[in-house]
Amino acid sequence: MTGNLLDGKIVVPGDVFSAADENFKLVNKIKLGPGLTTNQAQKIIVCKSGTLRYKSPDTLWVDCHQQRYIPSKGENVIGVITSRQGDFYKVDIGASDQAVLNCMSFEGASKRNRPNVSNGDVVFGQLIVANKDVEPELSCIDPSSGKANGMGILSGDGILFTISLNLGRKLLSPDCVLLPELGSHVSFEIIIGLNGKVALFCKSAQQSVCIMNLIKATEYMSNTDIMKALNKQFF
Amino acid sequence: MDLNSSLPLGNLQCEQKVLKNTDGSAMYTAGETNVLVGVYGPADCKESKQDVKQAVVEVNFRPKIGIPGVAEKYMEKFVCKICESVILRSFHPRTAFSVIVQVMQDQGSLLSCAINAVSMALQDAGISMRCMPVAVTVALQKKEKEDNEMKDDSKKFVISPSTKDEEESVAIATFVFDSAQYDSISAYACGPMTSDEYRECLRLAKEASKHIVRFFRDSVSRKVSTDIR
Amino acid sequence: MPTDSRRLPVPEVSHSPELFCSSDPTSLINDDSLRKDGRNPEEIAGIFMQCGTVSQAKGSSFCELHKTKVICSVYGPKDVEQKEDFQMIGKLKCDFKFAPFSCHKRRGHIADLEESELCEVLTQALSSSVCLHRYPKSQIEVYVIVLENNGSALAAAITAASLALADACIEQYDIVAAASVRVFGKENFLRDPTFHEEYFPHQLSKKNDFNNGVVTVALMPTLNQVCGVLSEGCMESSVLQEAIQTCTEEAQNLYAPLRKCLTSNLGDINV
Amino acid sequence: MMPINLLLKLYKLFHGITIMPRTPAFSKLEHEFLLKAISTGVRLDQRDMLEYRKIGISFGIDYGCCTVEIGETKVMAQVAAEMDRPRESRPSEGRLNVHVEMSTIAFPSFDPTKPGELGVGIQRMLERSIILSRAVDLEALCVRVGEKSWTIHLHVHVLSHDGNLIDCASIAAITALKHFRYPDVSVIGQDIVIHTMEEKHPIPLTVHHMPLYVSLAFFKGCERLAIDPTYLEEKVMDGKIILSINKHKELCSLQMNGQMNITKEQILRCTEIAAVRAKTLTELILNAIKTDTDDKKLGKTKSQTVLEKSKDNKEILKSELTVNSQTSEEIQIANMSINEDAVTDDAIKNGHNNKTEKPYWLTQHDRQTCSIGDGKVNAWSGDGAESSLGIFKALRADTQPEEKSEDENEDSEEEVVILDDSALET
Amino acid sequence: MELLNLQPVESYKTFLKENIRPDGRELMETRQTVLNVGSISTADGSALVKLGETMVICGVKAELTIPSAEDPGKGIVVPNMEMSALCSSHFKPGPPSEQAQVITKFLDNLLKSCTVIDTADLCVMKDKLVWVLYCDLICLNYDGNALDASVLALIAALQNVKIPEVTVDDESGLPHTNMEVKKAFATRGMPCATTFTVFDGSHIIADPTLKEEDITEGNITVVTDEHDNLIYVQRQGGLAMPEAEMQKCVKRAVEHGSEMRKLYLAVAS
Repeated sequence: MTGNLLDGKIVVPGDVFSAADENFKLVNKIKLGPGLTTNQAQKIIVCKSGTLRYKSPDTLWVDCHQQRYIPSKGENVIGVITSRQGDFYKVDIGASDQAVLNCMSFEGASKRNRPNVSNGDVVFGQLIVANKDVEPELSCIDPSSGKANGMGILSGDGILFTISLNLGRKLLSPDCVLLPELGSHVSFEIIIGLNGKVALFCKSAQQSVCIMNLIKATEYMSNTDIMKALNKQFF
Repeated sequence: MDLNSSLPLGNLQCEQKVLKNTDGSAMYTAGETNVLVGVYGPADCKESKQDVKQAVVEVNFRPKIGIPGVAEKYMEKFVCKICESVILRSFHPRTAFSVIVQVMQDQGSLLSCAINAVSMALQDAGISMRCMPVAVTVALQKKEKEDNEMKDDSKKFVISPSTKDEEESVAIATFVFDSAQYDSISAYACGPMTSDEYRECLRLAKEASKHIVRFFRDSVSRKVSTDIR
Repeated sequence: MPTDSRRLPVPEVSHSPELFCSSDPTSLINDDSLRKDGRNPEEIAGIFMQCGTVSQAKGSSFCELHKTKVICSVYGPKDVEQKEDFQMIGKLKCDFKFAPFSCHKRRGHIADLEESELCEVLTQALSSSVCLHRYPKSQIEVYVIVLENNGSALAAAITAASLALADACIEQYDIVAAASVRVFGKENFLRDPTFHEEYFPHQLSKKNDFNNGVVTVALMPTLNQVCGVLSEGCMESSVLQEAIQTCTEEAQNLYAPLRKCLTSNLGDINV
Repeated sequence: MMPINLLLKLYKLFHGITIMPRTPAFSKLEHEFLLKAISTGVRLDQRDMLEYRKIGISFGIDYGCCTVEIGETKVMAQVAAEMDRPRESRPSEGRLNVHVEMSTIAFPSFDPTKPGELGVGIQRMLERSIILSRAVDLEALCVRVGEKSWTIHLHVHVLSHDGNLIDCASIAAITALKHFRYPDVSVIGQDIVIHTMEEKHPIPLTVHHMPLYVSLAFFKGCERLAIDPTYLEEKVMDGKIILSINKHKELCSLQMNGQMNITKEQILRCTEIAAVRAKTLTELILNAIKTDTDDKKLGKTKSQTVLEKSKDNKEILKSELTVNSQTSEEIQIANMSINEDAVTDDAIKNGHNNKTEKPYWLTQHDRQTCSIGDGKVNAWSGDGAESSLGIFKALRADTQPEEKSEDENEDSEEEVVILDDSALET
Repeated sequence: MELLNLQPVESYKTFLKENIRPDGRELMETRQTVLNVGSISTADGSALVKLGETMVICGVKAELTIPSAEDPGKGIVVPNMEMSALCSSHFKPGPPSEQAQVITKFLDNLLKSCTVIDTADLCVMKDKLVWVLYCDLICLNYDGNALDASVLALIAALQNVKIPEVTVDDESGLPHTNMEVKKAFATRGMPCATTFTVFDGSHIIADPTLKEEDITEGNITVVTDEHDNLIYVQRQGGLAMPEAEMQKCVKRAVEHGSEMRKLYLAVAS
């Protein structure tokens, strides 16, 4: 596919390429992900710096090392409850607005049986409303099954820390070797929110701290580097 | 026209993600001038300042010695207008972008250094931009006496002048271009010059800005080169 | 004078050149019983009034009383800024400022005591004329700048402000006209004093006559009610009475030009 | 010139409210984990309890400009001199003013228009440690008694806040003062001539001694002690002892913040630790200044960074502490945390050894959730088994993993679909 | 006209189609400019400028002071712009707004770069006594483009300045002023500012009104002097613009500048 030529290209804001360009003879449908926009002349304009990514058949986006989370519908995120307003909790998910979480949006919650949630609790949920004009809304019920599906309040001896959005996506990507490799040596539970927040549960605090620092260190590592680093740790 | 073409911009250095708590930051060094910029955004914004159509940009310019005064306000406004025009503000209504510019060392060409630093910090924060602003300062100096024999009123152009160059010059101009088309976004020129001299300054600045954009691009590739493919 | 970071730095101290020249003559009245500017003591100064000077404002006016120039604009009624100020009657906010170049000595940017005092008198005079009960939960802003002060600045300011309020269609019981007089001994009432007469040192009068001062009276002419008095200096009560009487008369005389100014403006709109 | 303090006051009065982003919320999870980890002698950055973070000192081109980094905490100090009148109460002395500038650049909740409690605290503490301990010879700054003297302004800019600001600020302040040179002055009759840097060599300030702050944080009912706390550690600590001490073991200031009940022995213990620390820091600073002066002599105008991680700090501390060994409880605690060297990378190895032979690979449950290893009681078997952690209840592992969230949206029909992160809504 | 308030951008576009602006001007046409000097007798120099409805007054007060240590032989000129709450509902009472500060700094930069007044002329006695000229500008009515009006007012007021003669007594070292004898300064150059703004990224309009400022982006201010040199160019933000457009502005600024200079000359005589 000719689109592959663009894959991996490093772009900075302001770069322009046209759908009609020589190296971009795609079918007439193109989907643009984050970091790309168009102007009136149907040219594609880059608006974030990073690596251009292409995915067959027709999707393009820019991978960028961003810190600030921008809510997107359907994404699973980890947030911290900051306050309660009537039937709603305010949740800090690291975006510009705090997300709202209805207390009915927990599995098994009813008017009578409210979940036991207090400020500072960590919640794992899915964004069911994410729009630039209104505050995002979070839900701990999977809309497809109506079940919690793992979402809800997180508790236990875990640690919560923040990584860059890109690293979060990288860890979740099937191409990344870090978590599988790590998992073959140590046992731990990890929940990665797409907002760059990570909850990690380990047997001991020492292990947690080690794994956390290892994950943080892989931001700019390639798979080979990761393997090297892991080998150094374990052998 | 004199132009020390081998090293027109001095030493350029840029380090990104230098501050822990900001969304994006950059320490930018051009020659001996050094500026640190931190960016937050799109962040929450007080209701009184919100704009329902587009994001608000606020710039805070902090001098090294003393408290910010009118001169800093002028710089703030200048940088703020540039940010407003490059950031795709309509993507993030009701939010705010906060840019803090801390002067670490001023050895001339402060304004252009600050703008380039802001450009890198915005880029580091992954803020959606129409293009990257790139700034170049050019000073216009009277030729020294030896050169006088050629023409009386011919002038010497110095790109990225140092403090000393700035003191000796008759006029200083700072141009801001967009990184894609090299069209002008902002300009600041102070001191008497003819239209032709102005155009010449602009031409030189445009040439120099291409070097800087190349530098920007290099920095970005260095940063992201390790992304897994 | 303290500067702040929002203005350019200025020298810490500087002196008016007048400080270094020979002193002024010592009397207010020449030998031919005329005043320094050639007027009779009873002679008033000509007044020029104009409405709608500031097009951006709801209402505005410009007043020139001999050389004294006052500009005034009115904004509102608008919502109160702070919730604590929420009241069932309207709030009148006045701001009175001498331009830095308006007086013989340069004035600072930050309001001094004289300015705040005059502002207070202005607010008092206007609040009795404006129908504040008609503007609940809102505030009316009156801004006055004295561009040149050649005496009687307060009187000019009050008249101008009332005119501007009328121009802004703010309901008032009556228009307010103000006039001032310089009392100089028992028998001398100098109408519409100049800067020199107004600020002339008090102790330089005849030794056995302590009557000395400046009286400003704000009057609502049709109602014939006084809504503000400011008297400076010391004088016998009978002299003060007479001074107030003189001012009242003079203010009453302002009614006709004020009316004319306002109606001519209306005529313009109708045409 | 206006007195700068008055200017500052006016500035603060008149400057508008600036935009300050929200501070990230602090969760119970973090709070509890931190305390638990510290009680077992583990810190998030894998330091020992009595280990300092990496310290970097760099200088600018100007005299008296110094940037100090402790981990991710960063402070810049700049010293400037101004010809002024001496105070009437002290006609034969110059003045030293400390200004602490905190802007949003360092931390979202820092208001650039007012220093806030933390900023005022740092300013007071610097004044106490540097001015009140007479670290700088102010009499030398007097040019003519009662008429002319130098006023030294020490501007401290907080650039990044990750805990322990005061240590960082005090190192930056002292280094900048030590590095600073002010112009030479000649008094000829009535006239005072200020020489430029080119005419005459500028003069350094007379710094009698170098008081440095060392902060020690207490946790868990004052049972645990950690030096150089990070931002998160400061959030969960009971309180801290902040000591200003010089290398001659002279205590210049001592302050306790927070709610702590500590014994006299514990305070003495802290003082000893701080004294050791101050000594190494002083050497580090002097070394850095020397390197810089050498570089400048060689004509290198580039600001050089002197980075030094006091590696042997731990050893020094240990040896010093054993020399003065007392049998107080606190020493044991201190020594204990030093000896807990087990808290290193091989902790992971231990975990490795404990686990079952069969390697578990990454299980991706849906796009955003994955799990590895056995965890606790069979948490993700998907058979409704109750997890002791209560998180992965009935997690399905059937969704095919997708690389990108942005990749969905297949139903769009337009030729070009803008899917920006903000506009993304299906 | 009602539409202009409700849907400013759309209705403005329909006007621009006809190449005319709502107030009847062409795109590059400036408003009527009125200059009056010397009307404030208490000031040592004064000027009132009316640019359409925008009105700016400048009064210069000359005072004596001790020079700064760095420049003992030079006087001081301090401009200060006030956009008081009186002139528009955009502003609040209190210290100068951000816009006023930016104009203040603009004027300061301008004075420094083009030396309208040689500060050495303001020296009475080196290191002892110099004049300080406080140039206070007050915007009395703000209907856009305060910058052009304030440049005009400032320069005209400075040209209008007459300061009393000062002699310094040799023995006592005290100055003595003679208020009867006043002399004017030699002012050099007559800079003149022209401001443009860009509507919709394509239409450049000169001398915007307040309403036009609200719906446009990126102010361009060009200051020219009597030799048609550029003294000051300031372009704040806005969309990227090709250089040819900028040259158009420069050309128009030169033209406009030479018209305005006739005003200076007319009042100077």
